Amino acid sequence: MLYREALNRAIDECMAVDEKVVILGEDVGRYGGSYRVSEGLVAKYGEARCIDTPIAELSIVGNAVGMAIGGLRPIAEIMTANFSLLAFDQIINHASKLHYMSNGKIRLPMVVRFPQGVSKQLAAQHSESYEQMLSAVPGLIVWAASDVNYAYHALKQAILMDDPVLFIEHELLYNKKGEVDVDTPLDPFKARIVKEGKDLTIVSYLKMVDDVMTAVPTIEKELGISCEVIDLQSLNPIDHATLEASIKKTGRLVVVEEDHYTGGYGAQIVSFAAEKLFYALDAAPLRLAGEDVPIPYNRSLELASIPTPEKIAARIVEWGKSNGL
Amino acid sequence: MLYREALNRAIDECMAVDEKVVILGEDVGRYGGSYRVSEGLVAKYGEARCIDTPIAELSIVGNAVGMAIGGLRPIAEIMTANFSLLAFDQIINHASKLHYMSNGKIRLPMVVRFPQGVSKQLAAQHSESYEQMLSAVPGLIVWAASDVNYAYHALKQAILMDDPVLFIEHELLYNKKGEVDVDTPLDPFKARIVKEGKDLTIVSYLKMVDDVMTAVPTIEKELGISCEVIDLQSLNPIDHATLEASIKKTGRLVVVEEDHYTGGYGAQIVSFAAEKLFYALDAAPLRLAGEDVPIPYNRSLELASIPTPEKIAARIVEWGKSNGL
Amino acid sequence: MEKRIAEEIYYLMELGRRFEYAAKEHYMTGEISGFLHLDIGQEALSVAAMRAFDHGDVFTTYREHIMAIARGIEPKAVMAELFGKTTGVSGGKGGSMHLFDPTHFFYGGDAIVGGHLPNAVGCAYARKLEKAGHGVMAVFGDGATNGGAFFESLNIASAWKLPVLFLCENNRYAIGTEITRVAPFLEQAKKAEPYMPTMEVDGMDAVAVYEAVSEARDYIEKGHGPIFVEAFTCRYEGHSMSDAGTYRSPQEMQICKAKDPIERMKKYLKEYYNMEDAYFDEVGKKAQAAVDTAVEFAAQSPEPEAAALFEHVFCKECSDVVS
Amino acid sequence: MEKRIAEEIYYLMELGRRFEYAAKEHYMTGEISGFLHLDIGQEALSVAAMRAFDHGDVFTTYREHIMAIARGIEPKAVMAELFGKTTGVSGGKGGSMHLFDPTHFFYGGDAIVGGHLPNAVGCAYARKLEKAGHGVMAVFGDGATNGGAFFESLNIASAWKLPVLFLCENNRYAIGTEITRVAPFLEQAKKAEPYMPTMEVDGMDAVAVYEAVSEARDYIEKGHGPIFVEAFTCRYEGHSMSDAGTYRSPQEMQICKAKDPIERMKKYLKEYYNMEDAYFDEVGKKAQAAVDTAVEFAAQSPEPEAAALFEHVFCKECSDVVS
Ligand SMILES: Cc1ncc(C[n+]2csc(CCOP(=O)(O)OP(=O)(O)O)c2C)c(N)n1
Ligand SMILES: Cc1ncc(C[n+]2csc(CCOP(=O)(O)OP(=O)(O)O)c2C)c(N)n1
Ligand SMILES: [Mg+2]
Ligand SMILES: [Mg+2]
Repeated sequence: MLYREALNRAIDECMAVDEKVVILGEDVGRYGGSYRVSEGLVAKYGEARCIDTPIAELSIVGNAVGMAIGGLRPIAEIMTANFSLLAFDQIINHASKLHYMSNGKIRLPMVVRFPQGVSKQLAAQHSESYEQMLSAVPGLIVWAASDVNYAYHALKQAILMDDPVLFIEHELLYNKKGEVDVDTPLDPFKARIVKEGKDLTIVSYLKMVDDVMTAVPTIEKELGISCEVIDLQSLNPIDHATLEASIKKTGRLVVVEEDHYTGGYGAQIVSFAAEKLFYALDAAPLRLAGEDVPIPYNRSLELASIPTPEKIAARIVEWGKSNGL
Repeated sequence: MLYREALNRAIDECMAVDEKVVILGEDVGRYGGSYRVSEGLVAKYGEARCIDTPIAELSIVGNAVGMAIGGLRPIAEIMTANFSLLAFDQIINHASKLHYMSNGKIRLPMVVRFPQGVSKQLAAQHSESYEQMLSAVPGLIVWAASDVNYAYHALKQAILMDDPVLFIEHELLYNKKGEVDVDTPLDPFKARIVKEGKDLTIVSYLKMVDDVMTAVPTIEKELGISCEVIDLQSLNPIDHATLEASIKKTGRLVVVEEDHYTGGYGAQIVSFAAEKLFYALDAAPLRLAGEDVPIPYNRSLELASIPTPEKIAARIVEWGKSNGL
Repeated sequence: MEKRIAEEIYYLMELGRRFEYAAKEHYMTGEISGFLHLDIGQEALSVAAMRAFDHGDVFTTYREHIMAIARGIEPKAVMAELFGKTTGVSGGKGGSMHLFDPTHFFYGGDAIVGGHLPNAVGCAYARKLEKAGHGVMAVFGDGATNGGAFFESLNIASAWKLPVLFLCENNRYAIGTEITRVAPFLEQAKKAEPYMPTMEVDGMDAVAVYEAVSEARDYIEKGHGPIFVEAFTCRYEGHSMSDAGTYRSPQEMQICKAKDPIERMKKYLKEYYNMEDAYFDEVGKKAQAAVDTAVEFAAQSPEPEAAALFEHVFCKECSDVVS
Repeated sequence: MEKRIAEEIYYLMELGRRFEYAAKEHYMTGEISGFLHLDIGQEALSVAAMRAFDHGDVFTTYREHIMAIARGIEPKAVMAELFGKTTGVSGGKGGSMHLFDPTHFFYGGDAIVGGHLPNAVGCAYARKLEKAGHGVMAVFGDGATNGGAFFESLNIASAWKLPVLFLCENNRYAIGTEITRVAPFLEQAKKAEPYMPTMEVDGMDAVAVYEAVSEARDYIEKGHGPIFVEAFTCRYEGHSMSDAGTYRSPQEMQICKAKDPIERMKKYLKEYYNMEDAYFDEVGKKAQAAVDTAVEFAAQSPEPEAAALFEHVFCKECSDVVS
């Protein structure tokens, strides 16, 4: 199944059993979604539940909040992360706070989904990643799907939950193939150990997980070590237990992320390790992230602005050599 | 001089010498600004340069971008950080990127100012801090004024510069007293060593600097040590040199911030230290930050949600004792 | 207007004003803090609109104490919220600006100007989808009518014919800024004209407000789509307790207070129902007693426990669903 | 219309269309990438509006290649930008959606729908303040007319009587969504009626567009405040190269192509100025040659150096000012 099909199936199954579930967003209905995630749903569930909205992101999320208050379970799609900035007021001032401010009286069973990240030459207003911002918001659950199985299960759980969930996808993952084990639900709050290893913990999420996995054979060969690769999946709350066990085992930590280095999400992970697992660390941790520049259009510059498998391998090997590996 | 008077003076001096400088925002003109920062300016410079805007934060910043393109040097005021979320598209997709996307052809000499943080029982939609989000934006300079002298000099430089500057103030600092040394310009990109010391580096910024300074005598007494207190001032770019020198000297790092712990700004500082100064650290660093909850209205809960001088002292003393101090 | 309703409205206006004065008093003593936005002068609007819109959902701003009470939320639960107590309608976590009570379909108290309008529209979508037969009233100030959220809401409600009653409380000021300085005209209903029918009403006249809102409510309930009601009114106090309000001249305040909504309602009751002074005294006393009880209740109520800080960040059941 | 101008417009339309087809071709070969939004079918509008608005500032969307060229930016600098080369008008960093050239007062290429409108309004504020005598044209699609930024801009421009010419290119679709499904009516000018005068024009007719925009430009230059021009048009291609455009029926496309703006302009030149086929052949060749030159230039131009990645994040002079 493709990643986008897994997402589609999760939504479809929820819509089939609960008529309170609706989707809304630009072109999610008749068009089937820009990345075809909602393909076919309008035919099954009608336009009243597959809502094509105007280009008004503030309202897309703001309406979803109101729908949730009114008893629906909306799934709002924002076409690209950059446009979600227009909805930050509704995501942060409203969705993340109403449950708390009302002392639990208001519940917001809603999901906001968007793809993010560098695709191919979409330039600065269409290529960014905002998990670093939105994972800093108490009251908002943030999940990032790197994996087809997780995409299916986590999105389904997100729809079933009574809290607002920000569900992050990546533009380059929609056509990724993978198996979905429909019968084995997973806990979306848990990180996934993509590969076990004993000498180095590499923490990543979203599309970078694949790039890390591409880089790992080189790293293992060149350094003569074995890497443990962790896909965080739940960016907020963080599955500290899984991180802790791995770091304690390997004593070494690298975090790989696509967002910009300064203030990037990985800082929280490294800071957690430094604060809580300092004495378990045998070497300085390393962060690999995007450069601190808006994403340029030109392809070589664009690729130079983010981690790639080659750069990941090279940087980790270099670091490993000067850090006792 | 009061903090707000220092800001006022900085703006006033720039408006006096350059008619391109304008201020805009809600109630900045006739009313003089909610925190009286622009008091008296409309009488001097007229309503065309002291522009009372409608309640439309997206336009306040978006208009400022356009004014800067059109040759003015706008200073946009957002009444409170939370409302800036409505302007995130203009701050991030526009102000921070146009210079880069145009390959330097467009320049945006503009300042966006806002106060943030917990004041007194203003509740979740009026008490937040967004430096963690906005310091993660390449192309945007972020300065935070904890100090009256810095407030004056840095705001003035921000107005003179050709890049967009986000200038963060704190609701509880406006009536803070301090000396302004008008004749000695400072470099706003540099951190300030508020107090020298040799055993522990405490990094902070904005209002927390004062709270740290209140806590320091207790900490020093109880642990029998001397603390070096650094006020970051420039949150992006970060003055790594000053941090490095201090951490190398003391071997110990505590970061104190008011924003929420998870994804908070301090993670970047701790992560920098862990990555780049690991071998200089004699103990695990410590982060003190706000709790991961929306800010509650009730006063005791509100105070429980953020660091206070008492908590700072107690937590650092406790940490110091179990970390060899 | 029916006598029963007129009496109810009069009582609630008396109650509301006294409530606000009590809130002001206890702000001075420090028992209430934060931003406190008093609704004094606007009671006709707040009360009559809520009574007319007696079913359906309501979304309001931060200037909502009287609306909450007129909606049926107990004054003591509102006052306790202002005091930040556990017994407050939002458990002391929301405060004056954030009064919520889904049992009364009151999702009031949004403190982002215009921020609740998309929420109201979304809720109306839910009501239409479930064929609820009733709709949503969204109350907002003239200050909200220049922001993107307002316009997006007009457009969407109109495009999709959603049952939304947009009620604009035009008191001509957004803090210190007069609406005509930041919009091309005084009447904000003009902005809604391309999208829906509009009505204008004297917001100082409870009877007129009641009738207009009732009519508008009928309209949206019939499924015709949204409607816009603009009520001109006047706040007597500063924007919040931290505003001295010097931007309005004494003459302006005098003219506005001459239209006092409570006096006007009194006159109506006298003229139409021959109510006598004794009646008004009685009501005043009853209202004051209710306020006093509310204050006492608030003062006596317990502070939240420390653990409350971490409660309701997420809802408990969520974790159950997942694991 | 003056002959000189008619000829110029015709040439630019021919150039524009051929430019777009060339871009399409080189997208297929992979030399151009990203989102490529072609303006084919809309040339009358893009060209004539730019020629009519021959002084003042212009802010546009991502569908702006032809507008940039009509504004005076060299086709080769535009094509090189699409190729991501250093010689591109934005140094290869912006790409198709982000063409900027302040020397031509062209701050085009915003890819946030409606995001450039507040910028245009702010620029108009600057022009009014400096008594420049000219104003700003903001070009946007029908898709932008439902977003908050659009409305805030109408309101502010109107409240402050700013010299803004709002030019709506109504091609009826925002990607796959027809405007009437997400707005209460087809004519978006209705939304501007409370704020400013509005004009409607056939966007497939270059002469009509030229006249309407000229008149509107005069209006804003006289200091009357903003004005709104709505031009109905039709894009022949999908929204971008990744859109097959199946939501429009063949009939619909046929009707729309029957109004082809280039054919129409040809007809005009024939009828009013007796131009002959040879002339049109000539112009076609000249236009094609210009496009070929542009493509060749783009293909030959160097890629940016690696160091360019870090250039212009901040402007160099800034650090000088400070230290
Ligand atoms: C988005 C946003 N911007 C600014 C503010 C600050 N603020 C609070 S109330 C207010 C004025 C609102 O005026 P109006 O809507 O007319 O309501 P009124 O206070 O007159 O009842 C402002 C500017 C806010 N709360 N939210
Ligand atoms: C704020 C925002 N939301 C969504 C998008 C994605 N998007 C790009 S173009 C477009 C359609 C715009 O339609 P219209 O304004 O009519 O212009 P046209 O493409 O027809 O020229 C959409 C939805 C975007 N770029 N910006
Ligand atoms: Mg008002
Ligand atoms: Mg369109």
